[in-house]
Amino acid sequence: MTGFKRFIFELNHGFFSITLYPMRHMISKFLCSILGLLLVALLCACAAMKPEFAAQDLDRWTQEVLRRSFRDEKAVKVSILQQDASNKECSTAQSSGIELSEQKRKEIEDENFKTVVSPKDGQYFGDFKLGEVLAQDGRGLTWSDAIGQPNGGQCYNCHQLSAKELSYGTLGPSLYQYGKNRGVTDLKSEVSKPVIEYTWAKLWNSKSFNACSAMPRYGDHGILSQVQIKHLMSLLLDPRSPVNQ
Amino acid sequence: MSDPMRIRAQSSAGQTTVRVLMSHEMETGLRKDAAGKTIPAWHIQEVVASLNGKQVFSAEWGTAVSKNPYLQFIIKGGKAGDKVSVTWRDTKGEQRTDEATVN
Amino acid sequence: MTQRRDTLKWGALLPTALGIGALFTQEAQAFEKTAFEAKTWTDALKAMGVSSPTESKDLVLNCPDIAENGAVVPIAASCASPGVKKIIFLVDKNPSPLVAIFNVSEDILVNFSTRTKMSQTSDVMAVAVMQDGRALVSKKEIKVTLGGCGG
Amino acid sequence: MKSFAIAFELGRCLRFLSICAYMWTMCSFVHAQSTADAIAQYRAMLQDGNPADLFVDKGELLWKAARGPKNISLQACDLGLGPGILEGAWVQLPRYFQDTQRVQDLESRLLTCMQTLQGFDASAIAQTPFGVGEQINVSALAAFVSSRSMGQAFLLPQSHPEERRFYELGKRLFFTRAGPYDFSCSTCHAQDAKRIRLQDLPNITGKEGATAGFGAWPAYRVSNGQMWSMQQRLNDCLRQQRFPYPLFGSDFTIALGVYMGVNSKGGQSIAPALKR
Repeated sequence: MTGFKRFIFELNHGFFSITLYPMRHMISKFLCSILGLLLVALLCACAAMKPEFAAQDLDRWTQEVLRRSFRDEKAVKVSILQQDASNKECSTAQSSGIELSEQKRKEIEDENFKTVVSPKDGQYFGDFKLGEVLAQDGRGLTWSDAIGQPNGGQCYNCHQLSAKELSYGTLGPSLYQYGKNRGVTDLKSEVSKPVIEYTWAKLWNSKSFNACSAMPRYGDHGILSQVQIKHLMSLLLDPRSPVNQ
Repeated sequence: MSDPMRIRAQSSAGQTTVRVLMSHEMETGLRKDAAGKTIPAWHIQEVVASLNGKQVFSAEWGTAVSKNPYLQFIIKGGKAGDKVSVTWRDTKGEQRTDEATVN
Repeated sequence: MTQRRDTLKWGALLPTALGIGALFTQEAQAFEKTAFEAKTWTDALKAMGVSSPTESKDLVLNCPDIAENGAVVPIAASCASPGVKKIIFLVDKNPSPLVAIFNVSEDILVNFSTRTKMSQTSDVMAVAVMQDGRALVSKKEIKVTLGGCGG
Repeated sequence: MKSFAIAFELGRCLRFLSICAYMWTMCSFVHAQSTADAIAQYRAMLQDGNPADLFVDKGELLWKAARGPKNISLQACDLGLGPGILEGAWVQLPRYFQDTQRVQDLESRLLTCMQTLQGFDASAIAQTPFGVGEQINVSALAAFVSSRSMGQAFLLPQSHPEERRFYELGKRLFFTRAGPYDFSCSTCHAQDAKRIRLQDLPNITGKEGATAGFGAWPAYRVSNGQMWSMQQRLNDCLRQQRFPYPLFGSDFTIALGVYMGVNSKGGQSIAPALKR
């Protein structure tokens, strides 16, 4: 080995011997800290998976808050905050963002469909003009309503119905030409029967077809009488109704 | 005792725009209270305004001017530092004057 | 901000500082009681000695096409032609159509804004009464919509 | 040849029909658009001269006035940023207060100050109906306090566990369906671009909607000419939701306030605003 080569070797070797040890140390330290970080990350992930408050606790506290935050006023009692199974399931599904299973939805819908009562006299229709009045009327069942006064249908709050009413809501689908679009030209015809029965059931208990429907259960919850629902049936389906013009 | 008015008076290009908000019920005499009794009419009937003490504006109002009335008019002239005062009187004979500085 | 403080300060001082009673004597006698109580807009104008106003483009009525709420409907009128004595606002279908009378002086422009109540969709009118006795009118329909949940 | 002619005629007819349908859709679209424009024009014309300003002035006088059994002003009231600090206090409420050991919103905090500083009976005021007695003053004070944060970004604290717990409770309560109509807050306020009648409904589950819905109150209501605090806004929401009567400053209303306020994070406060 020439002096020069030796020098280079020494240099290299020296370099390694000087640097390798701390490097080894550094690598192990590095690995340690990576492991540490992973551990922390894992803990964090665990913490993220395990929320600060347990779901059962939050559910219990929510019920407590509901119980102590309200009082009776006129006809509106605190007891109406008791949820039935479908309201409970739908509330939880929405707040957690976890959708109801197909099976659960079906169960809720079937339960609700069982409540549908067909008209006593077999007659599904009333007066579409009175139906329009009901559709416009948003009153009923608040603590500021007079007790015993008939409730409105509040349809225009959420749906478009007759073309000339510009002030309609959009939370529900447009019902403009509801009967016409479904091919109803004669209310007495056999062909119209399935649409008529579906519409009656939907008005009676909207959750029969959509477990978490936003629409009130007008018949089942006693919001509207059979006579009132018949007027709404005419408004929706009668070919002479402003809805079908 | 009535609540103060809010008067804003801004001058630009030789004109002073005066915007006034007044605190008043402006009862129409057509409404009923919870017991079903008619609430008697009670509204601002007259409004006058002055620039540096000289009357420049007057108006007569009925029951159809909205509750907590809004009024805007434009004075010819007027400059920063001038005083605009507005006075209203209602059907009960109550009156109120407030003043603002033009800016 | 400073404006408001001024208003507050002066508001508290002024009613006592000025002899306000004198301000209104003239107007109080002139108050158009019959006109404000009239049930049609033509009767209201008649009570003020104004008849058959002619439509004019010089008189500009500025108001929205639709009022989201009839309790507060912005209305404004301005007129470029000289010789205007009064500007009168009316709402055709209100129980009492006369809303307000604005007297024009040499110190102000013919340019007024206020807000009116409307019981239903109706024509709204601004009438300009001229020094020479003529009257101009500008009309516009404002649709009043039903708002809220109706509850 | 004949069948071709029929097909041709049919094609023309269909084309004609589709043009008709297109024009019809365009027509109704233009119609809806012009209604929306007209409403926007109406709102713009009301922007200058919000009567809420009358209540801001009144609230300022009340804040500074020596009142109550102790004849003292509210100027030492701590709204979360220290005694007497108003600027920015509103955009951080509701928050946890050490002295009361409660999460409080603006109105319930004002009641605390009225009781501890001025000697008023807070529970008596809480039981007073809106628009009566000291409740009128509470809404004017709320208008004043909120005006001192106008244009500032919402930044509700979430450092105290109670603040985080109230957020979670508020979220659950927001989605709680009950009552004769099965309504929850979310029935109307959990989707974008929906309306009741002609009223736009803010989607309170997101920043933009939460800011528009939560960040505008206290507000002057055009329809009845009243100044409403958030407590009164929620009271009327719950009335129309067909819920029972919420107690003033109840945990339900405050938890909802935390949920809406935290969702508004970064949005600008426009309170006290002008509302329908």
